[in-house]
Amino acid sequence: MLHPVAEFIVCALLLVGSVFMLVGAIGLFRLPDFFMRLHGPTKSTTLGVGGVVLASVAYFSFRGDASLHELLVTAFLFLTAPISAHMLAKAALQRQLPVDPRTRGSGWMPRIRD
Amino acid sequence: MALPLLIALPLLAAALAWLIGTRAARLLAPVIIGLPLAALVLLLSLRGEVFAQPGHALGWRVAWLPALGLDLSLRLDGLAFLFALLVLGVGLLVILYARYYLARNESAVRFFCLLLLFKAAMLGVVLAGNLLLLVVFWELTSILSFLLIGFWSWRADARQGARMALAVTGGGGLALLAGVLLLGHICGSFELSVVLAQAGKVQHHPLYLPMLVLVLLAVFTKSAQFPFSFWLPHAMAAPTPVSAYLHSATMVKAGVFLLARLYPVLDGTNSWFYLVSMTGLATLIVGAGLALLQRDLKGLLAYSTISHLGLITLLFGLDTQLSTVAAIFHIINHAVFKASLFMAAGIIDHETGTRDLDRLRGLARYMPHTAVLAIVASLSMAGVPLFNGFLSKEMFFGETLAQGLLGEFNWVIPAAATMAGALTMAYSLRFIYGVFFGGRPDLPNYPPHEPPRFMKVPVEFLVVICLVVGLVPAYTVGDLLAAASLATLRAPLPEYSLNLWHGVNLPLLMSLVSMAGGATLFFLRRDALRRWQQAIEHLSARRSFEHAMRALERFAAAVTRWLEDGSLPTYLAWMLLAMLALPAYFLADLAALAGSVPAGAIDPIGAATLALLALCAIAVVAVHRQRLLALVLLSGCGLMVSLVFLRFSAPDLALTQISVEVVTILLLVLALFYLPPESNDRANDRAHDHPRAGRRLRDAVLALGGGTLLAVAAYAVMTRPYDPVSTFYVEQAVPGGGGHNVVNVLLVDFRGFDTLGEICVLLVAGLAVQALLKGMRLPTPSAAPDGLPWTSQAHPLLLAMLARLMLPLTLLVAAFILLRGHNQPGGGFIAALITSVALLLQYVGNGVRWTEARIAPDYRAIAGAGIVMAGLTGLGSLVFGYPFLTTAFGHFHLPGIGEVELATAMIFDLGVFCTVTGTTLVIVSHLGVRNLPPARAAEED
Amino acid sequence: MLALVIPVCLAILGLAFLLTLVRLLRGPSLPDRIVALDTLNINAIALIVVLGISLDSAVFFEAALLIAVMGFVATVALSKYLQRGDIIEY
Amino acid sequence: MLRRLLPHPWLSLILMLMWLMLVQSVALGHWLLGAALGWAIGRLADRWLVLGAFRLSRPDLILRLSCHVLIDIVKANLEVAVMVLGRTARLRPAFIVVPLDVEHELATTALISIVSLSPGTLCAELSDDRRALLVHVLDLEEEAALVALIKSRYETPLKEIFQCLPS
Amino acid sequence: MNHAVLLPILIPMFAGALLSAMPAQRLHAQRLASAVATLLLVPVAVLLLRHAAGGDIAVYAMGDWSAPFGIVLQLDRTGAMMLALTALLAVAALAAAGDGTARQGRHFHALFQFQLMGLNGAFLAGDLFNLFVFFEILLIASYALLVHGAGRARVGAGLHYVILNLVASSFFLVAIGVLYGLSGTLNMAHLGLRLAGLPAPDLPLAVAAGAMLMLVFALKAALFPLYFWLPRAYGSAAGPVAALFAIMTKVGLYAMLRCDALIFGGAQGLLGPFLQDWVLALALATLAIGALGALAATALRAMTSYLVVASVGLLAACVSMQSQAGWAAALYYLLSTTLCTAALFLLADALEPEAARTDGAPVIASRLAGLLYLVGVVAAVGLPPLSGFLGKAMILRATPAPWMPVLWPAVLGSSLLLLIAVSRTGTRLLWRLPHEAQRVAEGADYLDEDHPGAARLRVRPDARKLACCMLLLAGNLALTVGARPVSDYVEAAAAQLLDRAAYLRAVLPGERG
Amino acid sequence: MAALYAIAIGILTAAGIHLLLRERVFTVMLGLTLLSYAVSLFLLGMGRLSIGQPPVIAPGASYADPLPQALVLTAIVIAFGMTAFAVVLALRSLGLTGSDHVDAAGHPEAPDGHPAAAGNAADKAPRP
Ligand code: NA
Ligand code: NA
Repeated sequence: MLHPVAEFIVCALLLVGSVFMLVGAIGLFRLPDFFMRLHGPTKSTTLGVGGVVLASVAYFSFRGDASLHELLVTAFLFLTAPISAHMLAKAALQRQLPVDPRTRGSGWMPRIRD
Repeated sequence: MALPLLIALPLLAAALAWLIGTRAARLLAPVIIGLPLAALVLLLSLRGEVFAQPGHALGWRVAWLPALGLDLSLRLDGLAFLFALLVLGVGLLVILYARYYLARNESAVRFFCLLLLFKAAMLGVVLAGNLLLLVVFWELTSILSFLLIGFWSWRADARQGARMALAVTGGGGLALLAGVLLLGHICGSFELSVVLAQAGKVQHHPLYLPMLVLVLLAVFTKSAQFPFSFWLPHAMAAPTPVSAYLHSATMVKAGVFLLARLYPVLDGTNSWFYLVSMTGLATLIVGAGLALLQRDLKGLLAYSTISHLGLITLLFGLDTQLSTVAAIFHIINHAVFKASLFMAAGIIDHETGTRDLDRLRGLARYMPHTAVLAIVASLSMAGVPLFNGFLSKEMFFGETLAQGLLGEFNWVIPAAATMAGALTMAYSLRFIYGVFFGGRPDLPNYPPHEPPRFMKVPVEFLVVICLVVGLVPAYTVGDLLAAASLATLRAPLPEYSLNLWHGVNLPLLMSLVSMAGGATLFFLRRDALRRWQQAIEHLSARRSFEHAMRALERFAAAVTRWLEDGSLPTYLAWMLLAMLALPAYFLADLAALAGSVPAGAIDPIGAATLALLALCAIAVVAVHRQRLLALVLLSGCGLMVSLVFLRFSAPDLALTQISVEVVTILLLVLALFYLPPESNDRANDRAHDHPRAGRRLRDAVLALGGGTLLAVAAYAVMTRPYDPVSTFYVEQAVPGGGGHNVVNVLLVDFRGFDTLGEICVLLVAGLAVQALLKGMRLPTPSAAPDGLPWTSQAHPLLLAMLARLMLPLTLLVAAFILLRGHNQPGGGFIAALITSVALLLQYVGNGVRWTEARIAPDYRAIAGAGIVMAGLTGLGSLVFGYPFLTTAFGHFHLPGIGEVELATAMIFDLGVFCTVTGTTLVIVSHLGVRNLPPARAAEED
Repeated sequence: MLALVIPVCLAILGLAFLLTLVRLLRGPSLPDRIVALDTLNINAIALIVVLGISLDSAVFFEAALLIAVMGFVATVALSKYLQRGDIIEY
Repeated sequence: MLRRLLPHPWLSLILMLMWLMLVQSVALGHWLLGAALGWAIGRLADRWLVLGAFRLSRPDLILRLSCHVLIDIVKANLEVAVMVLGRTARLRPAFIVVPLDVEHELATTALISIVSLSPGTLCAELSDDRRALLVHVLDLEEEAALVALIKSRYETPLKEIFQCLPS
Repeated sequence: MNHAVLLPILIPMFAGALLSAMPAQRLHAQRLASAVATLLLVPVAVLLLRHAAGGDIAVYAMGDWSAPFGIVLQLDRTGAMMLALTALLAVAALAAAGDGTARQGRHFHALFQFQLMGLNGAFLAGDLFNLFVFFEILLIASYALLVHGAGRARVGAGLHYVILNLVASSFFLVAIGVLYGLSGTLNMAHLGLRLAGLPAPDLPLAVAAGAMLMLVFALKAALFPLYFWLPRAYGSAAGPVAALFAIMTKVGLYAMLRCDALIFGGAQGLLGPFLQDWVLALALATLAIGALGALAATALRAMTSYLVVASVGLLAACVSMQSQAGWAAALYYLLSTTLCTAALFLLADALEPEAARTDGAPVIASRLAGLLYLVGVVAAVGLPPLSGFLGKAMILRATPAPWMPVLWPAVLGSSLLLLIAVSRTGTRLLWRLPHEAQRVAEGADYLDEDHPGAARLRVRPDARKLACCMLLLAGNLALTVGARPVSDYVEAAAAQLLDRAAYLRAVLPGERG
Repeated sequence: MAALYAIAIGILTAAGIHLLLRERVFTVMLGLTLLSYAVSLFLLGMGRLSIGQPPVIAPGASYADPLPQALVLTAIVIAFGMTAFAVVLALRSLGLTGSDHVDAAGHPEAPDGHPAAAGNAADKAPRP
């Protein structure tokens, strides 16, 4: 069994991570245009996964076997998430996806009809 | 030993003739005449033995296929002797005759070969002591007859006549096979000597009637009995020697021979009497009538043959013993006069260039010698006294009076016989008068003259026999007839006397009436006959047969087309129907769906993952026309499947699924580029967009049925207890396999052989893909399906740089997964896919040129080497005396480092790694580099 | 505490999955759906790690690592397809 | 000579450390194995990994930049969370153009990654001449301030870290 | 002897792997390697045949893990016979292929070797899942060989063939899964043992899985309604490939025999009702369709494809008899029909040039070709005196009495239709000799009633292909002449197949059956 | 749980079969993939469902049946090779006919709407 403090740390990290996962998903779900939606997951999920991964590191380390390898998951995500986002944004620009009419600096782009 | 020699000599002659060919023409004659002559002499030398005591038979037997009851068993009794004599004797004359009939070139050699082969086959039929062997030779005569009829293969009538004959007689042969098998089944043996002794058993067997019908079917087709007689006139497309030999003297006689052969077991029942006699009677009359209406000389003889075969059949069918003797006697007589008539007809055809009775006239003036011979033979055929035909006809008339088949309508048979006699007289007169008398002929070859001397010798010989037998029958054929009749009846012979003169009696009266009637019919009603003749001219059996065959072919084509409509969905539907419905049918017996194991509590995570999976799958179906979208959703399914694997304790599967998924998506995206946009094709394929209601129903039923079946089966099995062998693997993984990851130990050790096979599948897939891509050119769409242009930037900087950066990191991960696979989830396959993805990312991010300038190993060679490596690892154990693929492992203590485990299974896994990496890269990179500058593409091919 | 928090986390993650799936199914554009797929991958990583904690087992780690290492490749390929059609070029 | 034997010492080191993390062991055998793998993959990468000639300098800057980025990520995550959960109508999305001074490809790559990773901003496009970056901002207060922030907080340290060698 | 069981699998595997690593340009070296590997299979097959003829079942435990835990190969009379047949066929097909076929596309020799590996493995497999793996090897190789040289017809036929087989493979796995889920084992003999001890309420599951398994094999065997892939696939493949494929349908039938006997317990076993009712019906339908298809076919190649279908119908009927006599007849007929249809495919390839294939235009052939055609079709249709007849007669004799009224008319009727078909195709194809036609006085006599306006092509039949065709027909002739030893052998093989106890003794010496 | 698992297999199978019966090669490939997912799950299920018992030997643990997992692994690998081949074969068919209809190459009269003339020519006359 874990020490209560350790358990608290793990729980907190878990909750933070999960909540940020959810926030990312909510962003993806409810933001009005593609570019805004793209912010949700590629951002919040980094911290979301980060939190969960740290929870795992903490949990297994507190259990006795020092465990850092989960950090590699986050490291890889930090490397790859920008590519995904960048490529997707490029694709969206190329496909001329409409943007929210309030978007500044986007006079050259098609608008979402309200 | 003499018996096989009888068959072997003509065979040997055929083989030698084939070898000699046209090279040494002078040797040909001695071979094709000498050897058959030797056979004839051999046969005659056996005469004493066969005739010595009544009912004696010579035998010879060698096992061929005992499992089937088929032995090479030969048997020479009186009946066989008679027929063998006909086959060899007439055969010799026909070959003599044919030497002058045919031009001497290669096809003549082929002709003699076929004729000699036929002779051997026919001897086989008559000498067979085993019924199955008889069937063998029987069908051989059909096949050889086909080849001989079609000898002049450039003639349509020859081809068609040959096919018709084969279809009818070959079909009869199949019936004979069935009949003989039944007979053998009844008797417990196919040996003739055994079968012939079991008449009682056979005739009381419930299978007697089907057996009889099948055998008679063979008899009637072969002997051209009504209604199967139509093929024989068209067999006249054969060269005349063939007609003389096969279609008068021998092959068509095989049918009546079989009647005689099986007479002891088959005769004596009402079925026999009525089936045989009525068929014979109908054939007798129809044949004679049609003979009278022929324009073709050979056609007339052909129908005459049919009629006489009917007569013989009728005699076999009559319920008196003497009728059988008469039948055999008529077989001899008919063979002699008909063969000579055919040869005479051949001479006429040969010398005048026509066989048209309307054009042939007054030939007696030009070829008197031939005329005399033909007239004598015709008179014999007509049953005129002094010639052999008269004697058997008198016996025939006598027996029609003696029989009692039809009760109060008994008079019908003699009356019909008399009428047939009259018709026979009429067509014989037509032959004699029409050809040799009555004015100047109108001929293609004019003026005709006598044929070469030796062409007539066979005819003269036969005609002399007609005369001698006709005058002194008892001294010439008495013994032969007695021996043959004895062998047929297998009982003491009835009283009969072979004399020219029996006094004035009823048969003689019938003869006189029929002769007078026939003469009257011919001389008074010639014009009427001509009208009839014109009327039936358009009734060509050949044409009808061809039409029937065409119709059959059309029907076959229609059925085939209906089933094989070339549509994959149809084929799949058929297949699914079979594969789902039949198992479902048997599964319906399942009493309880759930077994004794309680279904576990619902696991929320598992349930949620499964639900998401199902949702994605349904979504794929819903959007399947939007390809990219469907692909995205499919990828979602793949992810969910890996989560399910993970949830249900299968981490290795999850890893594999994740990696395979990525490569598959790459592959499908590559393919997607070339696929035409859906919108382009819709116009061409309405069914796709608007499937008919029936089809929609079909698809729905199959889909839901398949789903239900698998779900039911899965549930039913999962809720039942079982006792898996896997406990062994869990116990043995560490001590026996040297690894902690049981799945991996299974893959590289317990069931390593499967893995070896599996990487072979992959390598072959790679080879196949490479082979398919050779020379393939696909048009490159210049714009996206929605018409927007592609961007100009081929390799975005961020992607290019990160792809390069990821490579070393990913390789490290691959190494990690490879090396730990034996103890933790992972292994060669997953490591290979990770490596492949890292390399493929270079292709995607930096392009083919950039990548292959830096990494240019031969992926295919790596893949092949992987299998060699894995295979050699397996062979290694052989050196130590262990079976293939036995692994060895050990823990080594290295100073300063600690425990190191080394296992041969790891080398095996490395082989797997190489093959999978090589193959994956071969497949995806080769598909990727399709659209290259031409120079690069040329290298590629 | 952990026994209580983990189900809560799983529920939250489940909700995240659901919302992402809605985006995946609703779109409207293809890039939207690809983003959703990418997010599903990341959600899956989190879920796997939480499962590892809940089952007290390290064997799940590789799955998470593999998704992190390779998951983006599909996203990249799909978005490159949208930009260029051909994903492997000379 | 050393350059040919060990072409990417940093990379090899990182790989070795990664290996130790992966195997979760600090046994001597794994140090050796990790070093071997790091060396081997580094050698391989020398052929494959063409990143352009540069020298990494100022490890302290790398560390500082990393800390900045991490802090920014956490901070902005919270902000973005509020935005996402709040009324979306109040968001002020915008596309802005950030002129670039960095030249090295790797530095540009790193900048794009950082901009995309830090919440609220997302790098949508890089101009063909690599002198300008199109960034989408979720909630933009003032364009100039953000551009300045990006340039000072990220681009300047990156320029210093990646010093181009004269080729 | 011990390790010799491996050779039929390992020789082609190593050869295939090495060939695939060889550069594509070195065709001569490839041909040499391929020929050596293929020829080596002949003495190996003879060795194994001699061993198996003695009657013991050789069992080879892979990796020294004995059954039921490890994968075992088992060599019995039937398997050895199939190996020998494959070796003979392979030699003929490879010789017929020469360089021409190999040049049509890439990797011919490597694919050929893997094809052999898959076939041989399937004949030796004693483990159900291992059988699946070998089926997949032979299938993927067959896909590749089928489309070797590409071309529209081949690719079209190949696509259908591939997709149908992929779906069938899925069902194969489902059936394996259910059997494992019930019995907990994969070794065939052990499966038989375990299924025999299954509680009665669970039996329908095993029967359903068995039926599914049999239907999967029936797809490979091309039984109606699973035969659709065959006519076009065989009709479009390269000749030597089609000749080798003559064994493909037989693998399916072999697997049916093997699994029914060993896993499901033969006549008194689980699949009795399925085989005796359903498979018989499907077999009869197949026979009918084969005969009709042969009648409808216009080219020799297509007709030969349907001859294969018809032979499958007959063989499947034998399989459904589940009796020693029936199976012995099936094995004998299988040898006969495989050799003669393969020979006919080679002949068709020699006679029908690519261009004439679609409409079956007549070609001018040599006398030798005519003789080969005659011998080939006589054997294929089952006319005396060749082994086809002996086989059919054995089948008819083996027919159980209640089936006679159905099976006999079907067999004889289909034979008649086939006879009509082969005589028609033969006369169309081989009986037009214009140099003789010149002898006909009037042109009107020379009616081309079959093909008005058909193109007349002069081709010289490929002597190499004719020679290989002769080799195969000589094999058929040997079956005829040596009918006694061969029938003794198949009789013993069938008896051995049905003797489950012998397999249990050999494979699972420890278990009590 | 078994029931839910079985239902999911059923849904996957049904979806797969439905797609298999479509007429576009790509859709058929999707169907094959879904079907192979269903079969993988089915095989895994034949080893019975267990949670948190991966077959990796550890002290005091109980294990899921490893054999079905090994079978699924082999099946996945084989399916991967087969899918790759089928996809390329479909492309070849497309190159020959210009259509991605599953029956396109079988029908000589298949519409030639797609600009695939170059591909056709290349196939008809393979270069030496
Ligand atoms: Na009689
Ligand atoms: Na490309």
